Amino acid sequence: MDLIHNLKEVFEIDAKIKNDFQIEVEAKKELVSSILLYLKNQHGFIHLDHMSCVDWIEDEVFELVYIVWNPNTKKTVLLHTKIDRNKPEMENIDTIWDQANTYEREFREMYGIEFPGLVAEREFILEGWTEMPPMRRDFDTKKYAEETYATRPGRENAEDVREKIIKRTGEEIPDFAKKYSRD
Amino acid sequence: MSILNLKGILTPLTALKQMGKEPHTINFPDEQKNISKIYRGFHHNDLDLCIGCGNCETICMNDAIDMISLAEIAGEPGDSGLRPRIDYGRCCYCALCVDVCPSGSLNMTSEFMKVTPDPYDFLMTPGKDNPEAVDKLSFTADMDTSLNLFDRVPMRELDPEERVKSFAEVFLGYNEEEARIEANRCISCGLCTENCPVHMHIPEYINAIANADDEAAIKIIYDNNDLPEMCGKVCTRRCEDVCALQVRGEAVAIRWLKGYATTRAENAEMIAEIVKPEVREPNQYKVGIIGAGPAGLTAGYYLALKGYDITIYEAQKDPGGMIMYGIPKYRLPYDSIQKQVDYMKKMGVKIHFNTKVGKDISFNEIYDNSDAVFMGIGLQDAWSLGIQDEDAEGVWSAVEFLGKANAGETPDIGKRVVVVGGGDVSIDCSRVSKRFGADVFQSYRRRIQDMPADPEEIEGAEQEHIHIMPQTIPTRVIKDEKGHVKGMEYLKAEMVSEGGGRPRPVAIEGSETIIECDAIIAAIGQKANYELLPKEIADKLEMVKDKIKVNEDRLTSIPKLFAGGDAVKFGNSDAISAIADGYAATKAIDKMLMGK
Amino acid sequence: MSNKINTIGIPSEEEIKKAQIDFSPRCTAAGRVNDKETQKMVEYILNFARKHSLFVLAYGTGCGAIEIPATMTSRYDAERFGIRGAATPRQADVLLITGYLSTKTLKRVIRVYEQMQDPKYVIAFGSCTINGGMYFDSYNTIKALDRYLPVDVYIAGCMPRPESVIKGFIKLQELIQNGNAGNGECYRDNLDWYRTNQQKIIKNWDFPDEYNW
Amino acid sequence: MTREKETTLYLGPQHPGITGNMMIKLKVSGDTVVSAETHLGYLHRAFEKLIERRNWLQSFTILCRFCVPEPDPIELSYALAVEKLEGRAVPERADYIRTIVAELARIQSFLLWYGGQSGSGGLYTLGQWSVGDRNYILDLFEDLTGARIYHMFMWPGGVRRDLPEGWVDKAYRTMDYLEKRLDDYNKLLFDNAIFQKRAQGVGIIPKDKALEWGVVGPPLRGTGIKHDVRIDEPYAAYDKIDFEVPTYEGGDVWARALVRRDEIKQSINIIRQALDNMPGGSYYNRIPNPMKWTVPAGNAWAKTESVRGEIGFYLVSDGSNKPRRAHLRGAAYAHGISVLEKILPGENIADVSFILNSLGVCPPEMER
Amino acid sequence: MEGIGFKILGALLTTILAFVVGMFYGGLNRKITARTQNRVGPPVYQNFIDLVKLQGKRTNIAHGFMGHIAPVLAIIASLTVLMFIPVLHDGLWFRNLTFKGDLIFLLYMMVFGSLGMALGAGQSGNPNSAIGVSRGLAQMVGYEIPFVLALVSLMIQFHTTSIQDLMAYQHETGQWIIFANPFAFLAAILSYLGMFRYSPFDIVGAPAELASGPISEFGGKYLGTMMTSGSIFAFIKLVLMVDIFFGGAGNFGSGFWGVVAGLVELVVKTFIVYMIPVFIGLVSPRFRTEQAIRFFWKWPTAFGVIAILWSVFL
Repeated sequence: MDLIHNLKEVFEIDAKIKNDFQIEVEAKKELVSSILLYLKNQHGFIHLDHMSCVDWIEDEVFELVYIVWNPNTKKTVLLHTKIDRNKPEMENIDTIWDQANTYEREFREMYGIEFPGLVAEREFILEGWTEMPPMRRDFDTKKYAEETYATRPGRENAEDVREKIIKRTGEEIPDFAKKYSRD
Repeated sequence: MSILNLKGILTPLTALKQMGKEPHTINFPDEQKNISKIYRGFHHNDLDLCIGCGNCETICMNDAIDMISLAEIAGEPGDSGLRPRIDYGRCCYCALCVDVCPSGSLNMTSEFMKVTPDPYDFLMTPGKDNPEAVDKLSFTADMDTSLNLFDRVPMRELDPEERVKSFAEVFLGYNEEEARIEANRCISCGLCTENCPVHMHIPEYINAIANADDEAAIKIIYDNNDLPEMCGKVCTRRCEDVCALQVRGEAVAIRWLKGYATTRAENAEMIAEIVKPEVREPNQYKVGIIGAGPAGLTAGYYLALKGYDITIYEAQKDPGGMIMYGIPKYRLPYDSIQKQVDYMKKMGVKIHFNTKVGKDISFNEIYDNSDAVFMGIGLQDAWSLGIQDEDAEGVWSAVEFLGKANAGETPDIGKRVVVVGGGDVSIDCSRVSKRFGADVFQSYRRRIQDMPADPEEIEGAEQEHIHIMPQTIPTRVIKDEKGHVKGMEYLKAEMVSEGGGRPRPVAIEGSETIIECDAIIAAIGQKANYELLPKEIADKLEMVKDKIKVNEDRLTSIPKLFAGGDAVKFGNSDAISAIADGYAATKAIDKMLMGK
Repeated sequence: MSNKINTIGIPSEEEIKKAQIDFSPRCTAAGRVNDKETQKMVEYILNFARKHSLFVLAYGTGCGAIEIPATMTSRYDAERFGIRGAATPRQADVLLITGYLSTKTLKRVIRVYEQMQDPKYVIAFGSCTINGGMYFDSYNTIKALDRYLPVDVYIAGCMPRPESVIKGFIKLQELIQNGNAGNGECYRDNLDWYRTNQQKIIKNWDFPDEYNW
Repeated sequence: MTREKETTLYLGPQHPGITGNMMIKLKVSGDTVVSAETHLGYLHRAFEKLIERRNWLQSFTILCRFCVPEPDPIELSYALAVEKLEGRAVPERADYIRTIVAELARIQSFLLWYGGQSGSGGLYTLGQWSVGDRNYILDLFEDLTGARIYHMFMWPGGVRRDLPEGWVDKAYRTMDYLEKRLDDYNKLLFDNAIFQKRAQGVGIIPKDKALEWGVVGPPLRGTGIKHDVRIDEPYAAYDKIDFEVPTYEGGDVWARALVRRDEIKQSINIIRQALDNMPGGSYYNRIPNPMKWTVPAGNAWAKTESVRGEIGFYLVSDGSNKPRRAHLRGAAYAHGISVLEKILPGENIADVSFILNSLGVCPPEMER
Repeated sequence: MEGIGFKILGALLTTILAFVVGMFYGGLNRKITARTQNRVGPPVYQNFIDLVKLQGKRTNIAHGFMGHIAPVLAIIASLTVLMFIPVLHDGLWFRNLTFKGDLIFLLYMMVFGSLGMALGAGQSGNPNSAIGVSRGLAQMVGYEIPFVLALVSLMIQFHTTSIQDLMAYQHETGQWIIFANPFAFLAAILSYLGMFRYSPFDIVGAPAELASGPISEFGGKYLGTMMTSGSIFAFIKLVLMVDIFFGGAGNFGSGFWGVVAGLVELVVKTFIVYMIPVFIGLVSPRFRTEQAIRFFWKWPTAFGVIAILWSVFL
């Protein structure tokens, strides 16, 4: 409670209590590193639990989540921020926590988010990858897999239950109904 | 640490004592450990129990399951004829397919070993390729562990004491939450569509309801059923008989869900706005339709959408035919039909009420002025009981009785009523009689479980304290001196099963019993009345027994005369079949006239 | 519903068979059985030794590797069959592909396979090697192993139990005794075909040109 | 000291000393590591991408493949996260069964660790014993869940099947047997002068840096910091069970080994307590039809304690029937990369594999 | 009796004996290890099958000239040393060149084999091999010192460098040197642990660290040859130990039955000696290189020095 109050005084943020252990904070991209530093130095959130990235393709943003933990009060802060999906760039925080470096490398590779000042090999998990960053939502992994890798033949005589019954009954499913068909 | 850690050197040497012990090794393959009782190995499928719903295929996120046709299995309603084949090059042995199998036919066995140099050898049709594995079933899903939701959301209904007092609707219908939960139970296999005479898009509209998209559901429903609200209340719902969940549990309440969705559209304008059907440009063809029953209305509506000039001739003053006059209002309120007919009228269907063909207008006039004629005249005349003194006063036919009741009149039936019959109509008669304050006895020749009526209706009747007298055969009507019914004599019957067929009631000699009553309602079926047809046509018209013979297109033996509904011999005699007839005739007429 | 092609009808069995044969050259019977009568005895003895002395390369390529310790340790003790670990590919006879292969691993596996000395055997574990398994739609794992390496024995399971693994070895022993295992020569003969497939998915191809180096 | 010529040594991906399919690029000078660099990607299967294509229940079968040596905490984390999102209650019996499964998983993973730690030190006998005895735990799993490794047992709403008949007795017997065997193990490993020599003072994680570096689990407790998710943010039935969290000072391989030695005893203790106090009732709070199951929009962060440390699941739902994003924080995520790269320089190459094992580096959960 | 044919026959017999016993001991080791590890283990003849298999490999890759030479050097070294070891005291058939050999010569020759391997490994370009070789040489430096000290103490004590003479002394006095100079035995047996390269001194081919060390790049028949050489060396080391400290074997005359009895004695004695490194190897983790060297320079060296003092002052 105090923490939220305190944070709100110092920064321009949205914050709410998520549950007994967790506090959710929403902040602007520019504030993130200073909030993290503040949390780390002033409030004892010295443990970076996790960093995550969510692709909200409809809103054209990436949501970055920083999860920090305070070993004394056992509280967790989830810090959310949104960055532009078309020109994704985020401040590098591996000066605050070293292991952020790994996360950032991963996001750079998987989402194409640039972290200016990040010192690391560009290739991290993938090798020789030339497509768009694969964790982006518009990357169709199944399509890519089907095009790239051969699927073993032998199963082409499969039939669809619905179609089989339609063949027997002569039912005609209108187009507007098809989106509610199974798969 | 000390310079010489003697303990640290000597203690580990105690490990050497293991040398003298028996090895822990299981000498595989000579001996084998017992495999767990619920081990998840290869699958086994009980091919007879399996209904080919494909739910296993759907849940499998690995695309490991294909549904394939097997030579020895032909499909039938309630069985797609397909059986799962599993690609063990995909399977991850998660057994989700077992947990979602509605029939419980697909199980896993404790067989897990397959070693081969041939990578194409990992396709297996469980049950066909490993029939012996039936003895090794291990991971199975019973009713408790299955992921299927076998219990239907109960339908709220009026209290029996309360409902016999008026003609208020008995079933209150699902509310939104109940409908969502119930719709979520559906596994979208589509087996039901085969048993539906109209082949409605059941999985699609249920999915739409589950996704809280009621408008889409209404639109999908109206695609091939123009009287869905009626169906949502009183359909014989043969779809539910073949529901995949019905094998082990309760079928999805398809009827109630349809009812829920359609009642969301409160009036004809709303229906029109939501459905917004594709209406073709008007063309020059005229189609005459005799009878505004479900068959006639359906044909009229869909032909109107296709741009034909439609005229419906109806003898009564209200549309709907049997659904209007034959179904009690506590099941199907008047507004319900009226709303849908209003909507159809908006779509260009013209209905001439109080126009009896053969009297007010001749059949030939319609036939000659139209490019096609559809005849949905239904069955008007009741079968008589065929027993002594049945012409006595106070012996009713069901049609007559229900017609009066639905017209708002109060038939004079006295205090004790005997209803003869076991179909839906007879139950309707009983329950209507009850609502008129009578004490009702229902006589049926066979056992209760043999009754063709909807079990739900029978249950409702029992709740309303209608005395069902199974295994009774009426033999005589007893009338008093004024010629009014005083009672009925009947024989008790026993069920004799001959040659493995359906058990037949045989009267027990000397078991004559007399039941006193003020009225007898005979609800043992109806027959058609073809008086409207001119003689030359009636002669040419081919019949099967006493029904009109039609082909698949519902075309009779007379050119451009189509027929549907109860009066034709095609499918069952119920409203949804009539709609199916109307819909099929629509397509045939369209094909005939537009040449496509 | 990727594998349901109902628009063009259901293919017949022959069409499927043909597609399968086109799909992969099946190096299953490439063992070099010497025809000379005098050599037969020698070959028999060698095959006997080969089948009873299988050095397994310690390379856990995927999740199936978790059952390898169980197979090799006291409960199942694969050493009864002369199966033991080998630390480097040069010393190994058997390459276990324990499940899925990511493209990055595939590159290393190919190298490892080529470093092994003939006769060499490949055992493929689990669903993933057969038809992609649960990663059939993953962008980073291969789906059918025999497109890239010749495989001697497939073991069903996800992952295969130690019993299955041992059964796989027993099957391999059977094949070795009959001279039907060991596809190193077949691989070399069809190197172009394999290379084409491999290069299709390994983007930064930096292998030496010659086969055995 | 004059600088010797540096050699580059690739530890892995094909190497007997690596704990999974990964590679550590070591620059060595003589026998001393000058710098280390972790290379990943050999096990990348794009799980998180695949989960986005699968619905809430289908995803659950993928989860156990995240980390092979100990799949259950990941399942549990996911289940907890989904339950948090949905507000779904779990029956008490399910909580207890979950606790037992989680602890059994811990024990089997510890037994595997015994094998790894001693094997990387050249003591193969212990590995043969412990990995062999691990089968007894796997037998328990097999009877309970139907599979040895990939249990797919703890799904949202509870567990998949109830305890089978006779299982509880079998579990008690197994625990008794294991306790007896643990003495043998400890005599061979912890009393061993050579092991003591090898393990002490090797791979030190400084206490004041540990939390900041992202160290979790036994490695953290090996530095003397008492942090365990089971106590800090209790889940399943841990708040109803009495147990201790051992800590040792030193931060070296030896301290981590001691922590694990004591923890396996605590696990046995927890399982016994859970079996003793097993409540009756339902084991499963039914989920809706899996194909149409939607979860309210929102995000959830749920942690569990695995053998290697805390495993967190960050789960985002957009209200549809598929997760929007499921991001696993593997316990070894920091251990295997940033921590390893910090503590390896200066160590002997003989100890690299030793340290890897003691940190519990598990590549599949690092790259997913 | 002294014909050249007889000599060749004797040499052949010695080689076969060494090979068979060495390989069998390898198999026994695996079996005993397995039983201690609660499992069944391979058949005792497993090593022979392995060898046949390795020799039956159809392709064999060698890296450069030294790759070919190294196994040859190793086998030559082992056979040469074998020729100079008195297998049986009275066994004329196994006498070979023993009259010419002495301890100092043996010391040199035993290093020779390792050196060949080192050269071959160096050329393979595998860093694991290179590190393994450097470790091996370091370890050799470690264990050679106490071993040499032990042998030197014996030379001082008995004023001879000939093994034959040592055996004769034990035979005549009936007192085994293990009792005559126990500290020399301690120093020697501890350095033996290093020579056998079982745990805790298996740092050369430590799998978890260096794959398999120097032999990483050897496969097929090269590996098979290395294995053979290793087995013969193992036999040599055991026989040498038995000869020096346990009175040797074969004191039952030179008749057929005497030789058979001698061979039985040899097998029993070598087996007992062999069990020492095997048992210790079973229960010990591996030392780090510098720990191993420190160990050798601590206790065994101390024992060696004591042995020399013992021999000088007693």
